[in-house]
Amino acid sequence: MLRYFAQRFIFMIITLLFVSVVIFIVIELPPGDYAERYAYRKLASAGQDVTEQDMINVRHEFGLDKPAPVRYFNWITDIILHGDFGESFLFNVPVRNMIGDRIWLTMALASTAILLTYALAIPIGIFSALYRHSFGDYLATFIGYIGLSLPNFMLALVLLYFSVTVLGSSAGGLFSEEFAEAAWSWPRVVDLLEHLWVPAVVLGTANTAFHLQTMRATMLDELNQLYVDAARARGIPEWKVIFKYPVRIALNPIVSYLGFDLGKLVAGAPVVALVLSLPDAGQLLLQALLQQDMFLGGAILLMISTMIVIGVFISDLMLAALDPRIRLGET
Amino acid sequence: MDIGTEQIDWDTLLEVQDLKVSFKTDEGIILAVNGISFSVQRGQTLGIVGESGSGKSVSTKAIMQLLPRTAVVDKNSSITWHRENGETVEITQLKKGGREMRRIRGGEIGMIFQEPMSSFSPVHTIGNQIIEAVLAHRQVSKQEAREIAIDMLDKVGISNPSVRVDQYSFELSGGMRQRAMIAVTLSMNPSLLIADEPTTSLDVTIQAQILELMNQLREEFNMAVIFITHNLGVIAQVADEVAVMYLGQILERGTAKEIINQPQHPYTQSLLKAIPRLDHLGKRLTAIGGDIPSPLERPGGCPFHTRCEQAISGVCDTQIPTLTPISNTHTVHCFLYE
Amino acid sequence: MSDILLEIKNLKVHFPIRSKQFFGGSTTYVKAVDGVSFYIEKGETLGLVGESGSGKTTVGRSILRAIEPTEGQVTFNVDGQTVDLSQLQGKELRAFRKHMQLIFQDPYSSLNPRMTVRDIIAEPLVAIKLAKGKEVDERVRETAALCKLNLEYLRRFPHAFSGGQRQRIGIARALISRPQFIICYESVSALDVSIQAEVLNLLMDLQAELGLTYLFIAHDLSVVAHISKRVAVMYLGQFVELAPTKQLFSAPKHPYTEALMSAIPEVNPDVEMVPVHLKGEIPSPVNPPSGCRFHTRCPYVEDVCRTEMPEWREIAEGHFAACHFVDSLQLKGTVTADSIGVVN
Amino acid sequence: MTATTIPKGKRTAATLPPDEEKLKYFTARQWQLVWWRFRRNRLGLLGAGILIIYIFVLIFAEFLAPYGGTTLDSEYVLGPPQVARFWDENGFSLRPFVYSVTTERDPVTLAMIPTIDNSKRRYLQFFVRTKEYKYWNGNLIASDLHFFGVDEGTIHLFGTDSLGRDILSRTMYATRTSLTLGVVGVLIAFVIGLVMGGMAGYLGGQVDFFIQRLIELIRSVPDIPLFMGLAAALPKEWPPEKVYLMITLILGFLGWTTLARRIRGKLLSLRKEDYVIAAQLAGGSNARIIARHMLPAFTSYIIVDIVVYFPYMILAETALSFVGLGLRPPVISWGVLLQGAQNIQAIELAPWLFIPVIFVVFAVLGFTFLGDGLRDAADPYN
Repeated sequence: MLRYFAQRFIFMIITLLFVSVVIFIVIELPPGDYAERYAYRKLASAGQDVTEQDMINVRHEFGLDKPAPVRYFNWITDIILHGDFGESFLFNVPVRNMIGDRIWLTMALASTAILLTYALAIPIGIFSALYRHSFGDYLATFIGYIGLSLPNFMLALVLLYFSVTVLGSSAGGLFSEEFAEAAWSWPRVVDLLEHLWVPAVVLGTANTAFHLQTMRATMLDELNQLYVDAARARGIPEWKVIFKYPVRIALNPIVSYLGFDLGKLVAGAPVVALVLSLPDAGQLLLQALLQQDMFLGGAILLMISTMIVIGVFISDLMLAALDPRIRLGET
Repeated sequence: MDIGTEQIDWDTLLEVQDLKVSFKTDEGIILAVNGISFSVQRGQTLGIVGESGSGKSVSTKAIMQLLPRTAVVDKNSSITWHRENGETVEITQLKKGGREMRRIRGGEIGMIFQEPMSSFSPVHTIGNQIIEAVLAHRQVSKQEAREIAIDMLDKVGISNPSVRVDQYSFELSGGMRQRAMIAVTLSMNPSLLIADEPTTSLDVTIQAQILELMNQLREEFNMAVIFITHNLGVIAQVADEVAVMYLGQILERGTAKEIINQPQHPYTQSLLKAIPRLDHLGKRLTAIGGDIPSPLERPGGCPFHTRCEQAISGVCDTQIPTLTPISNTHTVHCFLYE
Repeated sequence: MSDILLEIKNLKVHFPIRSKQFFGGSTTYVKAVDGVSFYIEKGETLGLVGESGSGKTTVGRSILRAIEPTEGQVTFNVDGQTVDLSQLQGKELRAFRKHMQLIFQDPYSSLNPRMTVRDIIAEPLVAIKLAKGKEVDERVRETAALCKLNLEYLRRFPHAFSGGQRQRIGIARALISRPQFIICYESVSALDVSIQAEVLNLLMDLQAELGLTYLFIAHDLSVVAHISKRVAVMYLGQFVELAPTKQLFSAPKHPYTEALMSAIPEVNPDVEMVPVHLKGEIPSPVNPPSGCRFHTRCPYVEDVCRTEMPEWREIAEGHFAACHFVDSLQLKGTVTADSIGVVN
Repeated sequence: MTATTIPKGKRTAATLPPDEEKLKYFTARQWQLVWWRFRRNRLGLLGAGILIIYIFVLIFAEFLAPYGGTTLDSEYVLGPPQVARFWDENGFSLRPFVYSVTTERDPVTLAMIPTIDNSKRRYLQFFVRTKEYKYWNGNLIASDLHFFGVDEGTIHLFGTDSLGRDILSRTMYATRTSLTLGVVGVLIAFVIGLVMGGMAGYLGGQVDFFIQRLIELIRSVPDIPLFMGLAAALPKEWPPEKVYLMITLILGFLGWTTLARRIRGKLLSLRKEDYVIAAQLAGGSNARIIARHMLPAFTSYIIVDIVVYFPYMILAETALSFVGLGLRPPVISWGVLLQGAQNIQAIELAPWLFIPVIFVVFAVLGFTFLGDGLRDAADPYN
């Protein structure tokens, strides 16, 4: 077990390194470098001409005249040691200040979506498998198909339309007006929860459909296993047979998917943020990317990726806790 | 059935009358078991021998009501279970997962399967599954149930039972797993044990140990056993009485000695001539011609007539032979004896 | 002594097991076959028995070089020449395959479902270009007839057939290149009892007709005894005993052979099975026991068994065994000498 | 083992009663068997049907679309869909017609307001010769034949957008862009997957170990956010074709690990198949074994994987373009079309701007149904 833990931990560190390198490359990819923009913004806005010498000065100041590996090293050590992600060229403030709560809002959104996914997919999947070929099963399968094929921004727009026309209030945003700029307080949390469900539904639908299908398929496999009949032959009540054995085992793949779930949800966040005008990291990321504010975009990508990688690590550990075959190194 | 009138000193535990089971499939209806009757006496072992598609497993699953949903048990079939206290239960009338059926499953009739590996849940310890079984049928505390579990593991010859009880099935070897499965079943103290090819997936030396263990436990617990196998050697070693099945029907029944030493039905006879036997080495085997018919193309009349060298045309292919007694304990379904 | 077709000397097959770690980790070896030597005479059937994990499968496959042996020599005497199989590579090896074939265990998975019976049977001919055009068809028909296959079946696909018929197709494929040596690996154990006899008879008829040599590997001792002239017993990667069938079954010289045979349930309700009790479990082939590999379970174990590996030696003509106490132990066979007829 | 039901692999033709039927089954090739099984799957057939329509649109977009993708109709700006009808209060007509539209400038806002004139019918005509187009952007065929049009004025069955462009025509051109992008993307993913998975599965050993670790690493990197980053890093001043190419590449890279894993797994299991070993023991060369025994066995699985992979491609392109990180106008794709409908006002004012989304949904459904149907039929021997 300890060995497994160590193995997964080392793998997580390697992955994080890999991710940070890729993000660094993404940051440096757009033509022109930070210095140019910085110089133009600072000097040109002050009405001065930008000279070659200015550029060189700025480059030197930011260490941009050093080779790429050194630049990467400086970038990453600044982040790790000082939490310094650089400066947003779009907003002219340190990236750190820009992100603030937003990343936590995104995480809250993703967690709600995941909880929603589990709450729907697991019981419906079990039901579908137990009552295979029933009307309910077909209905679940149908909804699953639709859920997988509807682009989530479309779903967001439909829900928005619905809430405006039927409920008479906009489902957009994450807070009511009075809480939008307020400090954190209990009523603000409640307000957030009230707003969270719409984006959570939008984000979670495709994933719910996916897990529903997985759950149904694994349940069908597991129900045919001999140990289910063996438990029945011991005179165990049917509900207990189902929930103690096949359901329990069918949960394993769902748990092992936790990290990937996070990834999928976070990936969908910018799109949904755009439609529902959510003040979260997804929206900021999109803005940054659209304006090629790469330091800001890169910082958000790095944070999000780190959380996903940690999510993968946690789901690996949870899976080991759930499945003795992995814990004891059988497979 | 007049069989068993001479054996009145044994009380009958289970009586199966005219059991018919069919399956609905995409290709049509498969008649897996076609009207079989047998009974099991306390303390006796009934061996059911048959090749693939003979319906031997299906019939025992019907007793436990473990058939899949696609299976249909004929209305006229009857499976009667006699409790120790003299009560009689008609199993076919019971609700599948109902309280009465659950009392019988495990508590009165235990079952072990061919694949000991897949008979255990891979994510629960062996002990967990034994304790669950004990608690379902006996009024004991959890702690007591655990002690029973350890005791049972010890009884079936698993060394270091207090450690093994907390292990998972994949941590045990094949033979040990089958021992553990026997321990689970016996911990509920059933009066009938159904063993469905329990040694087929095991090596010979392990098979011998398991057979020995089962014999010994049967005596100790005074259990009846239904032992399903395709291996005539195993049948000869474990069974008191033998039923030979082919394509869903019992063709011949008798004591193990009768069936092996004086087989009457042409199928039993050819089966015995077709297997290599250490005491008959060097003799050329006599093969049974043809193939086992597909379950979807079950022949009419006697099911064996398509491969039987002594088949009487116009009789065997049209009529189903009735039961003909050969001795008090020996019966056969064959026109040669009618 | 008749001609020797095949000689195996000190065959070893060790499989590396790499741990699934991200970083290397140490490599350990499964010693599946660990120093096995024997020969097979032309036209005979040598039976090879052993329980799961004994290495019998690996012996068969490494002789055919389906698995590369780690060490050892396999020599073939064919057409008056002696060929060291381990020296053959690439094209030479492929061309040599016409002399040796395998009949598989599972009649379902061993036939390519996407090929017609004709193409399946013809495969060895076509693969090493032994025949072309019409000649292929001719030889397929000839071989199919030899295996009592209906010629109309040739254009069908395997999904049209039952287990017994499929096994005949597999046999025809093995025979088409007219090999001298065939390994039958559990070739009848997947078949129903009533079908098994037919295939066993066919194998024996073909042997008589074509002068084939078989290595018959199986776990069912009765079947092996029935078809083999001599039988070898394997335990944990090594041979423990090899003797003419009659001798082995009536007067075994190795305690493991005795235990193995005592465990066969005989088809005779009058003879009660009295199996020899073996202690514990079969040890792991990764770390086999020191000395005699059977010592951890042997009922007759002495101190010397734990430290010294017994020598594999011929104790009577054609009777080999590896036990320190070959001469002193009085072991019981399952049958009396005179109840065994002559098979081959 | 006693079988309670017949395992499918052992299924004989007993189910086809007459002998000829049996013989037909006995001598049926793999694709024949696959087809027999597939055609019993209604959803699968439906999926195939939907996709055939799409392919038709993809190939004949110029002919089917009444107007060009960028043709402006200043007479009918942000106009609602016109309904083709056969009758109204003025009676029945065998030939479908729409009403004609007149446009007037609002004196206050100066916007052009279309009004529908119920009294004037504009009859639909088929195979009309109107505007000339050069086929498939090239100079292969030039023609002015269109599938339909009206005798006078214009027809916009799906309405028009804020510039007065015909949404039906644009949807048809978008179908071409989005589907070809999907095809190329899937092909890229497939080729990389095949090479990497093939090497890992066939060579095994160190190569396999290395590729597997690489895949594991890449898979644990959250892909879509990173690809968004990559897409964002594309220079704004690039021409549309170059952006198209890069987006395709990026999307292609998105999926190769999944395909590589599947191919590796299939190859590994095939390598252990008895019949492949039999072919080796028969003396077959590596090339022969791969071509004759392994490829035919896994083609059907790979086809399924590819079909199933399309929806991810399509949805990814749509989402990327929708937020403005993917394809950009003047390229017409489903995602680009939907850009015009990013907010609630659009839904309220001009819901017909969302018609293209129906095409996205049906394309995804089509691929999913076909994929599921093929998956069930792909292995007729199990």
